[in-house]
Amino acid sequence: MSYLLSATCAVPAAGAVLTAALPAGTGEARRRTTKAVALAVSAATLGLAIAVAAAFEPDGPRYQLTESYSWIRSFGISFSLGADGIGTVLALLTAVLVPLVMLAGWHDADPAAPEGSFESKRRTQGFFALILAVEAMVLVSFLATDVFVFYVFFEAMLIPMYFLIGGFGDRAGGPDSARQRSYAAVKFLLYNLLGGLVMLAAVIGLYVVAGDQGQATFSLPALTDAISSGKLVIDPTVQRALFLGFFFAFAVKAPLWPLHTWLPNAMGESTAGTAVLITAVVDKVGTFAMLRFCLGLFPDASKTFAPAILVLSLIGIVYGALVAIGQKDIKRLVAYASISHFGFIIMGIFAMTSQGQSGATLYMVNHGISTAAWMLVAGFLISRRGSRLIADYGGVQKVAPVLAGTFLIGGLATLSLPGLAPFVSEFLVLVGTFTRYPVIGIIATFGIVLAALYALMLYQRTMTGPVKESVTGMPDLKARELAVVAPLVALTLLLGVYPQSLTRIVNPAVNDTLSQVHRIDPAPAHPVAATNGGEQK
Amino acid sequence: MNSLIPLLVAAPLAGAALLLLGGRALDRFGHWIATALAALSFAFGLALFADMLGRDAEHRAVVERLYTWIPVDGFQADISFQLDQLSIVFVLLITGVGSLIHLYSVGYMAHDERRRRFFGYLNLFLAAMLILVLADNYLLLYVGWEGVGLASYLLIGFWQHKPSAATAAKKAFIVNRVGDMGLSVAIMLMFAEFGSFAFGPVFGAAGDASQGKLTAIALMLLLAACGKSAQVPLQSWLGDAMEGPTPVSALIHAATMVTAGVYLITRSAAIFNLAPDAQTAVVVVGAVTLVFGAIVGCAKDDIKKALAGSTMSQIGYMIMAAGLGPIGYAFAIMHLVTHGFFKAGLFLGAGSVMHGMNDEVNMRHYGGLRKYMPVTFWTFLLGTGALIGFPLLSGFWSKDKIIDAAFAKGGAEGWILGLCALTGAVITAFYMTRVVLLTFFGEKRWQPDGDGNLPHPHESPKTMTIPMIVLAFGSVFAGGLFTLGSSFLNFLEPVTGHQEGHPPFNSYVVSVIATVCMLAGVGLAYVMYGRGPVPVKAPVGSLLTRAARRDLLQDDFNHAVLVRPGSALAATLVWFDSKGLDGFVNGLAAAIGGLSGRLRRIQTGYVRTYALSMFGGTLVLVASTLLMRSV
Amino acid sequence: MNPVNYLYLAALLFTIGASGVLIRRNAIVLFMCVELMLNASNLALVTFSRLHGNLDGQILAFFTMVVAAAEVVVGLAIIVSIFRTRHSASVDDSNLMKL
Amino acid sequence: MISTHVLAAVGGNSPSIPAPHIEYGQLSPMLVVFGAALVGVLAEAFLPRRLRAAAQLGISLVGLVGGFVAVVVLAAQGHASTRAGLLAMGSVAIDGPALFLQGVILLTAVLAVLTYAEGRLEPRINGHRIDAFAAQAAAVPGGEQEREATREGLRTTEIYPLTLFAVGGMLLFPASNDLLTMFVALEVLSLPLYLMCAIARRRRLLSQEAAVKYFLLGAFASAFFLFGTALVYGYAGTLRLGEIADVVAGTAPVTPALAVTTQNDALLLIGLAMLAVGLLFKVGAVPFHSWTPDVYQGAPTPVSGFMAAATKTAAFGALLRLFYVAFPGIRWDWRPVMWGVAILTMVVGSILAVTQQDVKRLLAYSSVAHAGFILTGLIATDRRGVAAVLFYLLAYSFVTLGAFAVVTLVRDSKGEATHLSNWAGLGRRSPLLAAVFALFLLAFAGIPLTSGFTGKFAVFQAAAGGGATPLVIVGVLSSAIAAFFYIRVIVLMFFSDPQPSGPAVAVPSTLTATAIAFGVLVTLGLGLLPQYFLDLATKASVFIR
Repeated sequence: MSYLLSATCAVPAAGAVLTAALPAGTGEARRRTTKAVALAVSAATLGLAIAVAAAFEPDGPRYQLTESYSWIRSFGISFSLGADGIGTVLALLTAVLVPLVMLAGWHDADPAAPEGSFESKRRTQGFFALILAVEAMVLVSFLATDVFVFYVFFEAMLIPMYFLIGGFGDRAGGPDSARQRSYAAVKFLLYNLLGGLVMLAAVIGLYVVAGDQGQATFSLPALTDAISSGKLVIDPTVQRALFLGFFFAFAVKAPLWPLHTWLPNAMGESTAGTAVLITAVVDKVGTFAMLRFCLGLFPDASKTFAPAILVLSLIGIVYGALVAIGQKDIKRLVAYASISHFGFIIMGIFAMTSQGQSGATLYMVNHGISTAAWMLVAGFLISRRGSRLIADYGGVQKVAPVLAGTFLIGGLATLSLPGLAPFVSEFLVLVGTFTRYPVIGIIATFGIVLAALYALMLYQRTMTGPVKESVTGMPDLKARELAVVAPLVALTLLLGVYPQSLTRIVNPAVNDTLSQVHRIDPAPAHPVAATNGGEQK
Repeated sequence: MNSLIPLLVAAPLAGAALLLLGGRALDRFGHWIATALAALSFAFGLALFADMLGRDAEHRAVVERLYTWIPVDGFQADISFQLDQLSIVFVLLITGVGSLIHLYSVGYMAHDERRRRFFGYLNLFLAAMLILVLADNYLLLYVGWEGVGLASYLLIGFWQHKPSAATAAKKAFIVNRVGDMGLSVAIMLMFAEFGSFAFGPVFGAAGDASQGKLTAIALMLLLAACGKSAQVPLQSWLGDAMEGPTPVSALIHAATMVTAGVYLITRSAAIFNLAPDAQTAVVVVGAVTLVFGAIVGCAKDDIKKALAGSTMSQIGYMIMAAGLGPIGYAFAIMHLVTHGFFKAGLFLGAGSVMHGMNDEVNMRHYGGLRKYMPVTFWTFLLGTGALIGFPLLSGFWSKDKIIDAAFAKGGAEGWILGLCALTGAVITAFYMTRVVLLTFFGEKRWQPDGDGNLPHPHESPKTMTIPMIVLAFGSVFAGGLFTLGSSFLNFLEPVTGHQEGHPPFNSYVVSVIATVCMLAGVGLAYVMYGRGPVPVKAPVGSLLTRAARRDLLQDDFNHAVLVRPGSALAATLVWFDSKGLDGFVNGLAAAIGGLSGRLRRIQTGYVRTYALSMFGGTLVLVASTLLMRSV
Repeated sequence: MNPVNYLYLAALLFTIGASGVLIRRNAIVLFMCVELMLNASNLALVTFSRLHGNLDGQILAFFTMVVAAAEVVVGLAIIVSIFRTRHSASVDDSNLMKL
Repeated sequence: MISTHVLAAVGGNSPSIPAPHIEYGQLSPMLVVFGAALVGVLAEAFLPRRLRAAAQLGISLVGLVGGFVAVVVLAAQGHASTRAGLLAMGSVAIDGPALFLQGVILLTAVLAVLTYAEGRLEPRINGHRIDAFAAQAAAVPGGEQEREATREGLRTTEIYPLTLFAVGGMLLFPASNDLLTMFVALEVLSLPLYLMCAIARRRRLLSQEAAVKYFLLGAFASAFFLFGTALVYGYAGTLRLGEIADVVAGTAPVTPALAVTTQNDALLLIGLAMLAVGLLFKVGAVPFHSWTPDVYQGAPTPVSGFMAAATKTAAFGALLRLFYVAFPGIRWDWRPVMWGVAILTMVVGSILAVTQQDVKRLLAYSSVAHAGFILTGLIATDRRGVAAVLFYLLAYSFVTLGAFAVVTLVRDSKGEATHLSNWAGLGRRSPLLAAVFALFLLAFAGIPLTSGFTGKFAVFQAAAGGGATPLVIVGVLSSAIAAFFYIRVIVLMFFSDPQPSGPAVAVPSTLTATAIAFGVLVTLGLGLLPQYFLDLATKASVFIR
């Protein structure tokens, strides 16, 4: 048994404890030690995640590097980890983004108030420890092969996330920003907790149903095997109820229209780094879980509900984009853009075609990277001027061309420009949806026009035009900030022109998922004889 | 030799990367690197062309496959280039004209502090455009398709500090996106139908598909073409795109990018040929735009916008020709190439005029410039002659063929199209003569610029005039050269196929009629603008004139039908999101709070109330226990 | 006499006691009403004991008396102390804590 | 012994009453605690005042720890499983659930007693350390006598023996195997509690009010319990739980009287309902919960913590035994009713807590909601249900005790600052304490990796397994509502600005610190590695009959 996966999860967890325990104090030196330790831990985690990806064999079994430790025998729970293609790439995404988020938020947790005030002396330690805690829990969620373990960490990650949102803002809000922020944090937590509790009922239901048929286990591979081999037969009505229980939680987290209203608040009020954690990492657990748990455990119910979910995701795509167009606040705009993107991801998953699901998985990664770039640069911009309002900016490209340039690249990635990573995934999702549901696929295509609208409108209003007085003298990106953005931009380009590096890992897992739901891709009406598109010379 | 094909793209791409990522160190000579790389690409193109000519017609098309781009079960997208006769024509046009315009820009942008970036964008454009025409499948074509859109966006909005430029750039991108949507749907349709979207397989299997599917695919391709080529109804962006620096207008919005729609339709001939309904739509779009653009061109006082109207109109010709099917494809491409020469030349001339006139664009503020900038005048005049189809100049050959083909369509349809084309020819002659008269003839109507300085027109530097002269050569000779022994036609035939049209009358008759029409237009313009003084301030004009000045109300239409309802919808949804959905959630929370507040009142603090609730509870408990038994 | 009548009586007493708790204000009276309920139970226990012919009910009745006595001790202590504070034995005066 | 002789002398052929056989060893947990209580009374009477506090603490701890050791030894000897049995002539059952709950009660009592003895929170008076209890409980609040007692630094050390008596009752309550013993245990645990409520040092009016309310309502509830006992006795002709079950099941030998009374099911059903009322009152189930907020708020905070933890445990033990041993045969009658009670308890408890402004009242309503959650486990009517309830009680007891212990530390000049507005910004002033309280709140809310989650999972899983799926759904929904107010407190502590004249956090002695630390330990332990305790609960989930 290899210990690679548990190490990958344990390192950030231990790092969180360590960081939290570092000596308190508001002195610059103390703070710097804290940050360095946290960054080092996240870098080590990245190293481990890369090792996992390297050790993963695309042609091997679905779950690799598996580990299992007995945890709660009474309920058939073991702490089981295993990497499949989908989980591996998402774990990698998480590990990549966390150090960058830390670097971007390097000064976000510096005390705002003068020394000796009520401001906590452990603010910096707390901030970085919370980020590491989130990372650890997210990694476990991506790598867990036990439904219960997944559930536990899926829920538990809300708590550090909640403190990150509520405790650390971007200092750009109005006079009642503290109130707004705690409202956002509570809303985030309650929404997700409600989702999680509903899922808890379904998890219990699953256990009871499985237990009645002699499969009292939470092991995902065991359950899916039992289901596909017919050893475990869940009554259709029960299956639908359980599916909805699981799906509700994931749809809140993802978030799917109309359960999305917590996201703009949470992303708007928190720091840019936290917003990235939310939208690029934590929310991905929701879509990831739809793919792995909803489809794997409840294949028939998934098929039953797929059309309805597709319609909701379609609404989300168009609605998110339209509302983004109407936003006055930069970060809220990004949030609504994300809602639109999550519509695409969910659509890809429930189209139940290999293109759709591979596309959705890539989409999770690509959206994570591109939104991180877009949002973090927006954060840099906001931190310079101290305002989130679009109207407070104008002509930034003149004074800070690099900032403006990277912001534009983020925007272009968001609107899925070919050549950049999101295009690949978005197109795969659209094609995958279209082959099974042509009308939905076509309507979703409108999303690409709307995306161009909100992304370019934001760029135009903030970056172009005459230089506003309020932005004169605004410094361009600093070295630290460049170090954050550069890897993201590079990845966006790399995965745009060479997505194979991911598809190779992802495809087998997607095919396995599709076989679990007994779905095969719709065959072309008039297939090209013998040679397919790739082979002709 | 085939390995040169990727290098065609790589050279300008490397230039773009170098210039955009490289620091200020490159400011001093970056533009020369870019120009050299463009020229290098042209040289590769020539070498490949020579190589191609060395093979017989059946073996001229080659495919160079680099790697599999997106491999998902059943969905294989390759990075793979196909160089055939059609592609090489475009490659040469793009890199040739592109190199010239790079050279021109060296002079034109000499004083712009962000010149390095400008050249980076230009190189980026070249790379994207080459991907577009070299792709061997629709998805890669789509990459180039949007890539040129990006470059266009960046270049139109190059002077970002001007709000009008930024707005125009965004508008161009978004209108283009609407067209791109068509292309993506077309690809999806192909994939669903054929399981592939590579040219070879799709064209090979096209015959199996149903008429309806093919029509749908073709119409979606047409939508894409309309966006990129500024055809009605997606034409509105082109006029605004003139906000970009003039070399951009010459390269992107006259010679190359805007003709991509024609390329797309011609490339997809195998599909269009099987979808006559879609072909009719193509022809209609082309004919309408042809007249539409010409009318707009007549009314504009802005020299670049007048030329933009002309571009629209000329592409209308090409689209129409492409819509005619095998009788028209080759002529569409031929006109495209000659148009590339003379329209680029005209734009460069306009840029040269502006360069000498303190960036003034209003032709009513020009006048009598032929003495001050002779090279510009002569090259411009030759370009005009070519455009209006002056006998023996380039446009004469290519446009005549199209008019010919239109009549050859036969029946009422043929007549309508032919007459449209002839009307277009009259108007073209009219507005181009108007441009020449207003700019180079008559009295000086120069106006002081913002700082109160009167312009001191002068001839432009060599870097600018040389490209103009080269293009003027093209404008004069290209058409004749292509027509000689139908060389162009024969060259393209393996790709586009050809079918000889049979117009109702001899093609010499058509030439004569077209020439007469052209002369009528020239004469009309002379009567209106050549004989008397031209008012500095535009007269109010007729209803049509006023509408034409506003681009025939296209913006007003879009605004009323799309933009305003769209932003109202966005605003409504924002309201709905915060008050409706979020309001519901908050309302639910408030309701629970309210319920809590109300329920709290039963906790009165009085022991006896508590006792009562216990007593009541006991009664209920007892009663329900009994009830359970009796049920 | 039919023992069932005693049961009716017990039930009646119990109800009277319970009603008293609900109606009366004086803490002492309230408490007496509770005692009445306990004694009603005792009556029922004794009756049933007789009915079943075993002693369990009677024994419980004895225990109840002891418990009631203990309850009185505790209860009076509390009531008296609160009476000394408030100079009132009305239970309605004690409602500082509510909602 | 004497009575035997007397009876024998009176009538030669009257049935002789056999000398009761008492298994002292197996009853030792209770005996030790009751013994310690008596020693405590003696100490109160004879020891000089200055020694009393320390001595009482020592006696209590010895008694409670001794009791706990006895429980552990009994369990180790197998009295929880194979050697479980009925003792003291069948009136006491020592079996798995009994020993498990006795262990929980004793441990919580130990921690509670530690918080009683906390002397560092109040400012010293004349060099005397004082605690949370009235200087002289009998003195009129605000009167001269009280001032004098306060000046002298007096302490109500009677609290210790009272607690020991209550604990004794609590130990007996879940172990009582007949209705008589159960009634007596109920009273033995209740009466000291009534008094303990009344002796807060601060806010004595509230304290007395709490006592009078608790007493009157408690007595009222006892009356119902007793009348229920009478009716059930009338039906079954016996007070033994096991024998009642036999009669209900129709397996008991039919006597003529039984033949008559068992015709009348109303006797049984009404009796059962009234018994349930008495016990549901103790666990604080709606609609018998109204005393909970007032009493928890008014009572001295350490006592509130003790009550909330130990009383609930004991009462649920009794409830379990009553339903599982005496009335399993008519579960189709009581289950639907208990469904209703459980739903009502969860929903009303959660909703009412939403708008509370006082932290102690908040915890009280939260305890009501938790009673509802535990009831869902009870309804499962199988071993899993029992095990789940046992585990939940273990988890809940320590969280709630810890939470109340934290409340004692947040103080201003008027004593504990229980109004929530005073808690604003606590997280910034004393992050550690706020973090601990937040942990307890999260455990209450049932967030994974805390004991609260494991407990909730266990009861819901048992309920779902027992076919009570709707209950589970109501349960998770009310958990969501409940989460709302726990989170509200966390928001207040961490994200609100502190009031300038807000309360300070007193630094406790090791006593309270131990109690809190133990609470944290159990909360995390049962959240992260619950297997051992789940096994324990499962092993202990069989009732002896």
